[in-house]
Amino acid sequence: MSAPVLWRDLRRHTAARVGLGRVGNGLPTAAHLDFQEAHAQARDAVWSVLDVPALQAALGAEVVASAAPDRRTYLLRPDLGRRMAEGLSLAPRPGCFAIVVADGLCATGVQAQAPALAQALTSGLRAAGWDVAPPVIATQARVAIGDAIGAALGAAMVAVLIGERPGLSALDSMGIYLTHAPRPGRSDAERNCISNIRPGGLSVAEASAKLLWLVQAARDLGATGVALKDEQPVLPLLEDQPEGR
Amino acid sequence: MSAPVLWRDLRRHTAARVGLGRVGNGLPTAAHLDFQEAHAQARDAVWSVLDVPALQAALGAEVVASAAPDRRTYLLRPDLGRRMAEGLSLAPRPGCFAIVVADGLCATGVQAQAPALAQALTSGLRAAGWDVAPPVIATQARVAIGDAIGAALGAAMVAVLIGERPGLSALDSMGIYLTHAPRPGRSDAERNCISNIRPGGLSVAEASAKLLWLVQAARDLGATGVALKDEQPVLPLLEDQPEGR
Amino acid sequence: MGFSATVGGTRHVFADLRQLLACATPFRSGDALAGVAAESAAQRVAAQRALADLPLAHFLTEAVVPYEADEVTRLILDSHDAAAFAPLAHLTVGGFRDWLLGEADSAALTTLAPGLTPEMVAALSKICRLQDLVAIAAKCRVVTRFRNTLGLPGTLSIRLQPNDPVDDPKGIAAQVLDGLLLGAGDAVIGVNPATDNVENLCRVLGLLDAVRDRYAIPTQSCVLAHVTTTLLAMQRGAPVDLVFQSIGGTQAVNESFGVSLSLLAEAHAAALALKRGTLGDNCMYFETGQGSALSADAHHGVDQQTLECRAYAVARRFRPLLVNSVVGFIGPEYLFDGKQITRAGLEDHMCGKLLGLPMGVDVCYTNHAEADQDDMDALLTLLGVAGVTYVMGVPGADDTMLAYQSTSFHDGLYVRAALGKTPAPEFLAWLERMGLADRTPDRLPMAVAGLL
Amino acid sequence: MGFSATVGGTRHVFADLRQLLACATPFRSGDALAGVAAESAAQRVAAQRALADLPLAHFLTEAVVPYEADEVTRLILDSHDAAAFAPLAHLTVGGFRDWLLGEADSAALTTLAPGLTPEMVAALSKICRLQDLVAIAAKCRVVTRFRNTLGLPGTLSIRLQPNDPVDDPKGIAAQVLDGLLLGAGDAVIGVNPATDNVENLCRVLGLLDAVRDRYAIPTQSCVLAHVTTTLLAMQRGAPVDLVFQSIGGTQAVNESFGVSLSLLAEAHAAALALKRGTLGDNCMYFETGQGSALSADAHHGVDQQTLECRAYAVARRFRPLLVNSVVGFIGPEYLFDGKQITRAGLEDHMCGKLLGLPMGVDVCYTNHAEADQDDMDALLTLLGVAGVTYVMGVPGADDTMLAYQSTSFHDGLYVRAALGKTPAPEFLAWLERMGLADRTPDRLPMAVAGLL
Ligand code: B12
Ligand code: B12
Repeated sequence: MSAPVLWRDLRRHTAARVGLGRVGNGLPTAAHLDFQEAHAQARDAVWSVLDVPALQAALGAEVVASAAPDRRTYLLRPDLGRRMAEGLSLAPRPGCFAIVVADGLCATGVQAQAPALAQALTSGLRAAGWDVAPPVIATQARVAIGDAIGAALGAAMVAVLIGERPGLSALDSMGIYLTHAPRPGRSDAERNCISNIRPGGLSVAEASAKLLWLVQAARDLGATGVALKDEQPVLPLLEDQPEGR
Repeated sequence: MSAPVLWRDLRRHTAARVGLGRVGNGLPTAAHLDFQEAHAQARDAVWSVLDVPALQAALGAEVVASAAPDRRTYLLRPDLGRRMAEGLSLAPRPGCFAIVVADGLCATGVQAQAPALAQALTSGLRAAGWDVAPPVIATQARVAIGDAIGAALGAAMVAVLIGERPGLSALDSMGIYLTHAPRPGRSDAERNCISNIRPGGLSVAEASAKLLWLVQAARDLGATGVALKDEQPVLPLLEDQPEGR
Repeated sequence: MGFSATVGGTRHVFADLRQLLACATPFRSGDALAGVAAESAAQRVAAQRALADLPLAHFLTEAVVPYEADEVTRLILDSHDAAAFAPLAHLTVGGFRDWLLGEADSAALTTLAPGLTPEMVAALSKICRLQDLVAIAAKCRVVTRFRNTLGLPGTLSIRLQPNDPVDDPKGIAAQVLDGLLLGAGDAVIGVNPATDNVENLCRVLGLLDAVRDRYAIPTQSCVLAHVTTTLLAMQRGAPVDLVFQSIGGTQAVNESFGVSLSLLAEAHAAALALKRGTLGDNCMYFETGQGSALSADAHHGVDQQTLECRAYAVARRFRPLLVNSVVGFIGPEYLFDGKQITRAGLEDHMCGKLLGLPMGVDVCYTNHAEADQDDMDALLTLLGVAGVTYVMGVPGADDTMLAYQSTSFHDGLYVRAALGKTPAPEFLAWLERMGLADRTPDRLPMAVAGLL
Repeated sequence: MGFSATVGGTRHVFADLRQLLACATPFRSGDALAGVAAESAAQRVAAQRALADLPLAHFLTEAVVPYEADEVTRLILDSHDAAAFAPLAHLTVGGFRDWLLGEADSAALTTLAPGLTPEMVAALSKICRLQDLVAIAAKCRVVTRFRNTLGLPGTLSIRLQPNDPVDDPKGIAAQVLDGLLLGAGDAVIGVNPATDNVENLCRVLGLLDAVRDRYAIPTQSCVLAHVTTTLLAMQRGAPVDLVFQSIGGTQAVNESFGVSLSLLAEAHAAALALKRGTLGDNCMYFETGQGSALSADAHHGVDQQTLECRAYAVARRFRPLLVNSVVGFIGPEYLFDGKQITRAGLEDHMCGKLLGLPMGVDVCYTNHAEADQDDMDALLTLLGVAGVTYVMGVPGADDTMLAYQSTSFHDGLYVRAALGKTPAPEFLAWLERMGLADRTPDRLPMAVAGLL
């Protein structure tokens, strides 16, 4: 690959908004309006809704609603998004591995990626000897709803596949939060996180490989969270890879 | 009266917030908190409501609602505050002088002062040979509702007694807007205004004298508005009056 | 003729320039009230894209208010300076923004001003962020003179606004003293009279002139009565420094204010004839404010910010000493909250400056709006950075007659200190002579005390 | 012990200091979520009045989070410097505000800092307007050093934040170059790693150190992994300039972040031992943000702004090079819109500075909050006037990994130019050497281009 010569050539190496030029100290009009357009779209993405029937068809999953009755309440009341709606229950499955698929702050990425990821995960975990419960779909949900669901199931571990907040350049990002011995009251220090799973970020294959690595390590350690370090060997440096991922 | 010597003595001569002191370039804490308290009260005053039955008892008046269904709508839709609610009608009284008593942006001052003012006005106008219609109370109303009411009555002139927006130092101010040959579509250039009628401002007696002067002049000129100048002789300078009005 | 742009795969079409400008405007309650606001963020961005691509020259061919029906449109088009415009004639609105942020300097902007129309600068502002509004305005230099020099780089002036609910001379005088003690008054000492009574007007004019004269204050006074009342006062020999009038951006709104271009010209001529200015002859003072045309049902379906810019065309015709937008004064039906007031204030300031006006802003809000002192502090500071010519000074920020909150004398001290600004040089020298430049004495300077 | 004040004829009573502080806080969504916000504007003013009358010394006798249950409370009270506090010991909170706006100067504030507790400055901020937050902060001087000098008067520094969704070295490098070309990076070149993988961390640390070394940039680098991961990297010999950690204002929220005072002390000692700083040994970098304790159900019924100040007590223990509030980063459940974000950003900045911290602010918002670029331009400008130590620099304001909008490199140029600020002196000299101080060349300086 040839070294960049022009400032704007930096754009070849990243999806970030580099090489935009400058007018005085300001952003050129074109770049400014691109930003405005992206912002309008990202704002809309917050209101994207999970197509639950489609997901159910793909996952064969149960569905639970959080205690947040609608999107606006969800945004202002994270406490409600962490609880299951009044009166919901799940059939216990002690010792199982639970997979939760949650809309989080943007449904798009979860909709697109959760089925493949859940599948890869399920087969990987089964191969490692886990009893994997059928995925649970959670709507208007926060990360910690996995604690409630995991506890209801009596799960040994729970992986929450959740929509990350939409950014200007990514309306389709998913995160995974892994929690050992889930139960309400777990703190974020007791989870591990894999983030930025999306076409422009981590691939579904990479993410499921990392999650399987973490699950194995968590079983060995008897815990997730700060004490569990991701020591999965990293990929070779990208300069050795073909250009443009 | 002795000349002021200390900066804060300026306060003797005005209700304005003079002589507050200064800390660096800022307002001393006490003055700042006084302001915050006054602001909280003025914000509440916007939501003050006319006690219509009490006013009716005092004025023997008819009541019309504007087309604005509630206070919030009123604040954002001045067009609705200028029209009578759908389906309302008034018995015509061609050539009369109409008095409208309207809440405007704050009901307090109107509630307190409109009865006395309407009374002074009515007797003054009658003495000048006018047929004065019974006052009409208008709720959620703007100044221009007088045009609609005046037209419905077939009035020769209308005086709208209306609540002025509340300020930090005056939650009780009333204005009068006088319009010759009222009908929807009149512009503000075709009215005259008397403002700041309240205990700390113009007295009811002064206001009604001025209004009677303007009505007489308007009848002579055949118009209100920019062409009609207030040439009522002014009071002697206040330095000749006893201190503290 | 129509305009269009595609956003997120959807093509948005705009019937005419009027609609394009309205849809491109950042959201404000007045445009929603008028029914001209964009329906979605996507439509707004589409309008901004289409507007950015529009050649500036187009604004000379399509009027937002018909030429035949409106003397403001005629003024704008008939007085357009094609030679001043020529260097930019090839640019689009977007290119104009880039040029302004980039190479443009103060001298170029001064030369350019008569070549710009209100609609061009309105269009520009709609594709600007707040920081662009600040940065572009900061490049503009507009200097005017009457008895002192306003608008010099590094200065920030204050209108001393000593309003009294009954025009009580002592109440006014006490407020004038308070303001002078706190460094305010270099823009003008300007009273809004409570009544429109002619004799009262003459009395207040006399009072202000006497104070100014007695202490040899290098400033000007004004009583903000209706222009027709001020004309009467001038005929009666009252000491009128500046003629004030509220104006708007269409002939119809001006009619609702009881004024016309010819009436303003008459008043301008009368004030010039008095020759009361010592350093210069800028002798008009205008106020404007988004929403007034809509309030008078005189908006022709044009968005309120474009109309506001058209009011500046009226103002610049008369080489005013001072112009200010009253931005938050009118109410929430036009500018709902602190955010809308802030944006509008900075738009008005930049647009006025680009058109060559000595722009001040009444940084203010009413008690029926969703705003508070924090919003004012923010807007005041931003305007200071943008180089605002002047702001208001009201005792303790509370106008006891107009029933709203504007900036206080203290706010003036704050913003000058925070940004290293000074009053107009002649006024600063006076403050220094009076021992008021750095501090306010607890005991009044005796000469001043004698006034009450 | 209770507190009370009368407003509008009604007596309002507050059970304890915690409730008094919470009710005195300007409205924000997080306090409503926690159920601790004032119920009316009148109750808020009453709380502010009672708070204004409270002696500062009271804060040494009543803790908002129990001493026994919380190591942050113990840190605050045990490390309080009574000698530094003595000159102010007689003041109330209101008197403290008056003194700060009045006679206080930079030197006095520096001496005073160790005598102030977080709760004292939190109380102060609750009775301040925005302009007070600006004016008081502008008097504070906090200077720190590692490989350059941060916080000098007239300077404004930028953290270059080149995040990549997969920590792609080329993606990071391209952003670093972009930032350097636009004058950013004097505060730190700091990457948030996408993963918490230790080997990856070491790789990114190596990359940043290589760039810095190759071009002899007088700055420091940081990878903002969890402190335990950074400790591992140090053990493995990775080139760690600064140790980063997110912290909060209670022991419980810090536990939810997986940290404690002893863990931070261990990391601090490890970083000091590396002796990588050339001009100074400030080697910690902390982030804070209103709402984090509530989010972790670790708030003890205390309002979020008071807790934020308590986080600064944790920070100052370790003499950090940099501290910043992430103000708009977390979401609308804590700070709903531009107005709340603006106020909180200025509160955090002033409070941190008074406590002696080198405060920066991540001027930012998420797409689920009611805010936009205009709000950021306003807050950025206000912080510049307030003398903020540093802000973020993200290409085009869009962090493609953290999914939020912060200030861009261009924003940094804007605010420096608008306010006449410069980068840290050593970094400015470097920019001048590289020909980047005044403009960005279209063609990259070759030495820089070689990096990709
Ligand atoms: C808001 C306001 C304005 C706004 C009105 C726009 C709007 N849509 O609201 C603006 C800034 C445009 C304005 C302009 C002027 N105003 Co004015 N305004 C006020 C203010 C502060 C509040 C009015 C109010 O609350 N009304 C009550 C609400 C409930 O009614 P509304 O229907 O919403 O309000 C209508 C009227 O207030 C009317 N209006 C506003 N000003 C004036 C002035 C006159 C003379 C008339 C007849 C009507 C009028 O406009 C509104 C919309 O139709 C008052 C002072 C006060 N404390 O009341 C001064 C005040 C009424 N205005 C005054 C003046 C002098 C003017 C101007 C003539 C100034 C000038 N030299 O050009 C102009 C032109 C007025 C006109 N002919 O339209 C004076 C009137 C003095 C007098 N006794 O005659 C007052 C008392 C303030 C003052 N002392 O300076 N004004
Ligand atoms: C918001 C946020 C925060 C906020 C969380 C507060 C809150 N109430 O929301 C704050 C600023 C406090 C924060 C702190 C930290 N965060 Co964080 N955070 C994010 C961010 C930007 C968005 C999260 C989101 O949208 N979640 C989805 C919504 C729907 O779920 P939620 O229930 O509302 O969110 C919860 C989780 O996100 C959790 N959380 C936030 N950060 C982290 C980090 C870890 C490791 C875990 C287990 C949980 C967690 O906090 C929320 C409330 O419980 C992500 C990046 C991204 N693009 O997603 C990084 C991210 C998750 N955080 C990250 C890190 C490293 C941290 C810190 C460990 C940094 C540090 N060195 O201290 C700390 C401590 C985290 C902890 N143990 O609590 C990394 C995780 C990397 C990894 N793969 O492990 C991410 C991916 C960003 C990054 N690359 O730097 N964070």
